[in-house]
Amino acid sequence: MQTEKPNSLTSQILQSISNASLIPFLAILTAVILGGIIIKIVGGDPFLAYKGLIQGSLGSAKALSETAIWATPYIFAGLAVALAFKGGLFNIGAEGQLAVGAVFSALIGYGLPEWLGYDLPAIIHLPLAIGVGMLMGGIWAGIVGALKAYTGGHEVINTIMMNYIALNTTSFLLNGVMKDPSPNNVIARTPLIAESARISPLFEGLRVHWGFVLALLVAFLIWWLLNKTTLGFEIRTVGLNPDAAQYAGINVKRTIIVTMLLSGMLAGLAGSIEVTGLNYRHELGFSIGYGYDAIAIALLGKSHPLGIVLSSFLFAAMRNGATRMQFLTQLPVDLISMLQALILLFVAADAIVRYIYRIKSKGERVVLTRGWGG
Amino acid sequence: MKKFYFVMALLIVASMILTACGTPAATEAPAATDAPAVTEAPAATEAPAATEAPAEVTQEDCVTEEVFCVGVVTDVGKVNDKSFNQSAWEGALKSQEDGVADLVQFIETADAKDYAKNIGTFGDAGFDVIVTVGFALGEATVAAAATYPDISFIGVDQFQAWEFDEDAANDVANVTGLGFPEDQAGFLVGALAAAMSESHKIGAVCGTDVVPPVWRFGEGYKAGAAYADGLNGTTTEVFVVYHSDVGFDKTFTDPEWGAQTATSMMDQGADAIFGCGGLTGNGAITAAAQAGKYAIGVDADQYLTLPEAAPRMLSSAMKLITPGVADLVAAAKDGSIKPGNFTGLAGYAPYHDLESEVPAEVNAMMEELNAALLDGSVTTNVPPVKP
Amino acid sequence: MSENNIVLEAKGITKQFPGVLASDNVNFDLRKGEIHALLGENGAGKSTLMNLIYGLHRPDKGEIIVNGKTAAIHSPNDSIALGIGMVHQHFMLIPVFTVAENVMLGDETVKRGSLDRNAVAAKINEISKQYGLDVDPNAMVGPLPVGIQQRVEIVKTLYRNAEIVILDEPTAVLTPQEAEDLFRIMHDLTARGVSIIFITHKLKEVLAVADRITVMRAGRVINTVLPSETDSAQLANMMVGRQVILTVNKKDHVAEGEVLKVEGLSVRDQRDLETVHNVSFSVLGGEVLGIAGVQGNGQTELSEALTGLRRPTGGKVTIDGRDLTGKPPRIITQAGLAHIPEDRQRHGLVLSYSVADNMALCDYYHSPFSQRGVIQPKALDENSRKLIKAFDVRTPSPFVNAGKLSGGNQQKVIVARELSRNVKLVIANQPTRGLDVGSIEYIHGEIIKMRDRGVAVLLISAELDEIMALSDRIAVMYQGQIVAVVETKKTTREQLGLWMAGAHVETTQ
Amino acid sequence: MDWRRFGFIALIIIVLFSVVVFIGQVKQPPLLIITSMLATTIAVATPLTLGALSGVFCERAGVVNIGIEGMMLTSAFFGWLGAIYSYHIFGFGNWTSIILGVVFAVITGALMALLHAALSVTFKVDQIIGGTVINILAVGLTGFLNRQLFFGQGSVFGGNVPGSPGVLQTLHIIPLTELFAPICGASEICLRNIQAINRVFDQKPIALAAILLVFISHYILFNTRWGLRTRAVGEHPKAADTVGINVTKMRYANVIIGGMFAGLAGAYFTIESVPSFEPLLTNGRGFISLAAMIFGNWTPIGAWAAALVFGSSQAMLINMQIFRDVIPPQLAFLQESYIVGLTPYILTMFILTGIIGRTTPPAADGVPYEK
Repeated sequence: MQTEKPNSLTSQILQSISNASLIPFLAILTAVILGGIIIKIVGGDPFLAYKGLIQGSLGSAKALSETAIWATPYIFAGLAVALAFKGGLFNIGAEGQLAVGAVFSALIGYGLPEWLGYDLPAIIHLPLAIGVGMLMGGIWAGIVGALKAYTGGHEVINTIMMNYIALNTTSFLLNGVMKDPSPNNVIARTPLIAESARISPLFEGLRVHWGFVLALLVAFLIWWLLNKTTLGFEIRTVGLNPDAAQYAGINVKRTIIVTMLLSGMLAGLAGSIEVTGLNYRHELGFSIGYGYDAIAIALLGKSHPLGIVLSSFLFAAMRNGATRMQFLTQLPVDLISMLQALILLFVAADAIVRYIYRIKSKGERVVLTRGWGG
Repeated sequence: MKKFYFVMALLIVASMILTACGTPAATEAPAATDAPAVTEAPAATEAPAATEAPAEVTQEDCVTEEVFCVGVVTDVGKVNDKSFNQSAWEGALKSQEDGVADLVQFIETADAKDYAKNIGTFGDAGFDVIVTVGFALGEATVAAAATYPDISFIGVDQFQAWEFDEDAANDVANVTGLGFPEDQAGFLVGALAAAMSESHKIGAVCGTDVVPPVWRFGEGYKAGAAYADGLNGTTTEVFVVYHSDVGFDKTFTDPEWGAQTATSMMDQGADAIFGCGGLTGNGAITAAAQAGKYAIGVDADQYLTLPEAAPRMLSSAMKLITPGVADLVAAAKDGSIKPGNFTGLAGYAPYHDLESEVPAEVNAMMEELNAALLDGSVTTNVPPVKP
Repeated sequence: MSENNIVLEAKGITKQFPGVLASDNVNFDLRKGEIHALLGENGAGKSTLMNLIYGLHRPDKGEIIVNGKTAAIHSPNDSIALGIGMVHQHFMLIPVFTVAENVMLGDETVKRGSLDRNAVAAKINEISKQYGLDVDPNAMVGPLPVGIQQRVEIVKTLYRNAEIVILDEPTAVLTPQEAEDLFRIMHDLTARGVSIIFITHKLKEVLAVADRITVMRAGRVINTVLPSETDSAQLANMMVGRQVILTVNKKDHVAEGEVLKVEGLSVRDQRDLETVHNVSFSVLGGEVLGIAGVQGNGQTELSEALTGLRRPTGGKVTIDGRDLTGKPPRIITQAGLAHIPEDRQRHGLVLSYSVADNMALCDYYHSPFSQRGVIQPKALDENSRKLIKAFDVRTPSPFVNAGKLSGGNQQKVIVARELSRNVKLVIANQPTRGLDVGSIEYIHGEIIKMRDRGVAVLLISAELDEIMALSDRIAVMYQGQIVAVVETKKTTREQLGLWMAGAHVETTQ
Repeated sequence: MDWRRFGFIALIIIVLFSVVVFIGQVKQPPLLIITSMLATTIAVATPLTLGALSGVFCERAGVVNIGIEGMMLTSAFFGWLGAIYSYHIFGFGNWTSIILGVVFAVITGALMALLHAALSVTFKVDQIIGGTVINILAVGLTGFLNRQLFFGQGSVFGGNVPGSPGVLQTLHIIPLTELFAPICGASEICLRNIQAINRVFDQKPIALAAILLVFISHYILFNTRWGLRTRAVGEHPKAADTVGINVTKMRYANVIIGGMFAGLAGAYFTIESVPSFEPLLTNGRGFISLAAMIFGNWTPIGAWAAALVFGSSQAMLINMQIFRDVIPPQLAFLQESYIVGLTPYILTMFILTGIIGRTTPPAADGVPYEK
């Protein structure tokens, strides 16, 4: 690397603030400014809107608690996508894996005591509910991994197809055998899970629960796994150069499957924790697109677990603060989706951001996906 | 920076185009588009409502006694979903127009986990009435009712399992569920379609049958056709298709599928199509109207909301959420609201342009049936929930 | 020939690439009807200069004069219009197109909106006849032998009425006989007034065919000489900038014990074509067996099959008597194989990993680099520092990304990693391709060291000189078969060239 | 032509049709079922065909396009918006407005494609990420604008969604009925059969255009200068560059052409099929298009054939529902619409395994060109 003479002290400082966080930060800034302009154009008050966003997400203990609740599945799902990215795979199907995880956690949560005929202790029941959900999410993605490894079927299309299959199948189950049989229930949802399968809240009176702490722990665990273990080394090697990985004696096919399996397990965990920690049941709803949000989070966090925790918070704050924003301004919540899309656009096309803010590129391009050839 | 300016310039130009188009439209457009809606449908909203309010009323004023505020919390979905969320919101708007409410506001739910938070946002701000839309909010509504005992809650499509009696322990004194006999509306248009069909084949294209109101519409339609057959001595073949082959998030929002399904039915001889199920149904209605067959709408009088299908709109199976919500809000204000279940109006819409095509005896039959359903002498025999 | 006959002149050409001054005030001229050789090592700036002339890149400074006029060459379109044609080292042919389609691409003949393939075919046939370049216009290019593909490239330039033809390393992929044929074609062309720039790093060829020779080194022109006034040693000296030992120092050595034994091996490539048929040979401990052959005769698939990267479809591979047919790379590596892969950036390295990580690429999973599934950074670090020193890898630190090193040092990282292990067999596939002379000498020395230690070495190379310099025995591969195995001392270049070209021989081992 | 692939496609279609005919024959004559299904198949396949053509042009030029879904959605919105504005605000007539709507949709598709081209060709963003960005942006943009322009106080139409000027009408271009009517004479059945058969060809303009475009695209790609250069750029951009073809320009142009196809597909939803826009109305059809493109081995005719497979599976689903009450008990699983609804997705995954013959993408597909 040739060193270029920095032209001023400011640019020197800018350079020293690690490039890793600079671009995402500027991307967010640009998107927020653009978003403000858009709000103004449509006749809203951007300052009031952003005030609402901040109040609603950070303004009180309750607001913070709700933000953490939103952040929890985002962290898991973001890690899922990021882990796949590290392994050179694009898991666009976190949505479906999440649904599968949620369905199976709910099934264990309400169904197992019923089937056994007696209550289980929480120490067995809760880990079992979470574990099964996680595993099923993993298997759901693992199928795609296996198809990729053995037939070359591209994971992007296959995870999307598996999304549809997951959503159709959960609809089928939740309208059929798993439907809450309580009188007068008309919607597709499972019965409430047993007390023993529920994660307890962190604080009295707030909804934030231990699942959030688990999310932070898992983020650390994934960082450790990727950077400190032989499995992580294998995943990264396959991701960066599958030919070299094969040459180095790594079982590339197995690593692809393991990567998808782990990725799906993380996404499944997102669903499991929503069921066991927050909703205590799984309910069919209109999807808000966790899968796509997770991609944005992974990209924004540069696939680094710490980055993902931070960007999950950002997205969670936006989603959570949207209620207050809407309450104050009556602006549509779609605005949040658009802000997120803009952030993603600027993060993905960092060249635009570099151009606007005159930042030199480091010149190294990270290959995330490899066309259809794989 | 050049590119940045370019982007800015583009945005400014875009904004100018949008506002330029917007300004005249606000004054001119209603004449062209809303004319029928404004005169005939009280449901249609009018822009100036907010400005007519005496003084600037803001959310902060809701805590005071004299300002009457109504908040609407939607189910996962948007207030412009052209379906029950929108109808409920329009009911709130109507109450504002009628001078009942001083301020109406909505919060759209992005995810089921936000139900409680969203209701609480209105509750903490001291709103007087909170309308929650959809069965899924039922439990959150009842829970919030306990937290905010001074606020009246109206739950649209929320059947209250308890019967209100003064001393029962599980009474929730400030929740009223608003429900509708959709099967009766379906029954009426089913009978009408069967009586009007020349090919003796009629169709219905619906959203998913796991949503009970949709199922009741569809089954009511079948029952009505059979009833009319019995009266007229005909045999009518009824195709009822529910869009249950996709995930829940698409079943009501797939107009293309609705249109294709209706077309397929018409290819097989159907000459009257009932579209029941949000936008999916709208697709079917439009396709039927385009093909010159009889189109039958749902929920509101869709002659007014689907102008492109209006010329062939025979009738609509109506479930009047908007007036129902407005009436309950008014009742809440004057204190006459009763906890428990409130049954809103269902019926069939006028024939409008096709009035001349409906024979007198068919019209007579319809009026008779409507009366009979109301007084209970005819029943649809459709259970409230799919068995 | 007089000065007036100059058809092309480059004056003061300078081109800076990030980190490299690829062309430094270069002057060069080409006369009508001559073959002007441009000689230099890999990375000397020959190809850059030609790409500048051809318009693929723009020079930072300097001008190009064609037929006496300053030419503004912004793109290949401009150079084509000026009558310049170029045959690239890596062919610019589209495998799924026919010869005619490839030839007409960019200069299509169109009749009523539709491609006029017949007219193009007719013109190709005409050119073929005129210059003795036999090609079938309707053949798909992909399956054609490289020699023919090269002809297609030449036809492509002639189709565009090129007066100046640039040939970039044209003989690298040819057998000596095919090269002879190419030289004949080149003379035919010059006889018809075409001028040729002939880029190469092979001294013998230059002396044989060039009218003038310009030597480049590190982006600069060193000198322009006539073949009659120079010799190999002088040219090599100019190329490298110091005295070059042109032969490898190799003591006689007794080879014993069969290490690698290959019996009846057959392999299919990714297109499912059998590119290695029924190959049998063996390599003894302490000998270098060279596999000679023109590129694309199955060497790649052979080495992939031997190293576990590809499953053979038939036959048997044993190392030290242990059957390793179709086993995965790790098992074979553990059995004592060191593999220097053909494409170092694709197979040998993870470019965005540090040198330290790359040096443990094949051993990361066991002690001391890993303990119970956890990587031990300290062990990686120590290992890399030791190897960097032992193998003279020029890197600022073990933590620098391998991608930042020069080609020679990248190859040294691989060699260090592979040869530092306790191995019985080395398979080196094109170990010196694209390297500077210093690195080549170093790697040759390391290979011989292994041999002298009693390790079996299988050397696969397209460079016949390299094969002859290093090998004790030579096997010649042609169309997926070993057509001859001989002792190096008992054969000649010419004989090997004949075998490489497919001349039938009775082989006795 | 890849006969094995086409044979397989024909087999699937025949199987799907046979199932429905077998079940439905108690209610309807087989001919009517077949023609009705064919008509539905062609209509349903229209956006898939156009989407797949969009992919073919992009990817033949070496740019992976998984943003078809987003392009379709945006075009559907702006096409519809254009038609409404033309009609209500600029005061054009019904037909002019409808045509303008199609034009708007196509332009929108082109603009979205321009963004994709800028991302992937100029900024060299990972192309699959770029496409994902387009998809996410499309959802946010259309959802927001649909809401902001048509809802609430102060919006353009005062809170009501105005009626659109209508949809494109069915064209009766092959007059089988008229031709055969004299031959049939008084035979009622003959006439009815002819009418049923004629129904297959009575399609709306975009559906007919799509079929025409398939063959035009095929001709362009494989027989013209443009096609040769496009394919060259997608196979080996450097080779194209060395013969003076501007790789950047070719890629931009083809991605934009692809965007226009996606735009036309968008117009199908809101201007040909139904005259209204709904958030997310494309419902993943862009991804199915992508699968059709791959199954069709990146050729227009192949992609069309694959789109017909998906179309016929949709037609089967609709008819299965119509005949739900006469499904024989041994085929009871066909009553579970969720399960039958999985057909296209499972089919897609099956196709991608390559069991039905391998597909080869253009060699440089997805690889940014660096000189």
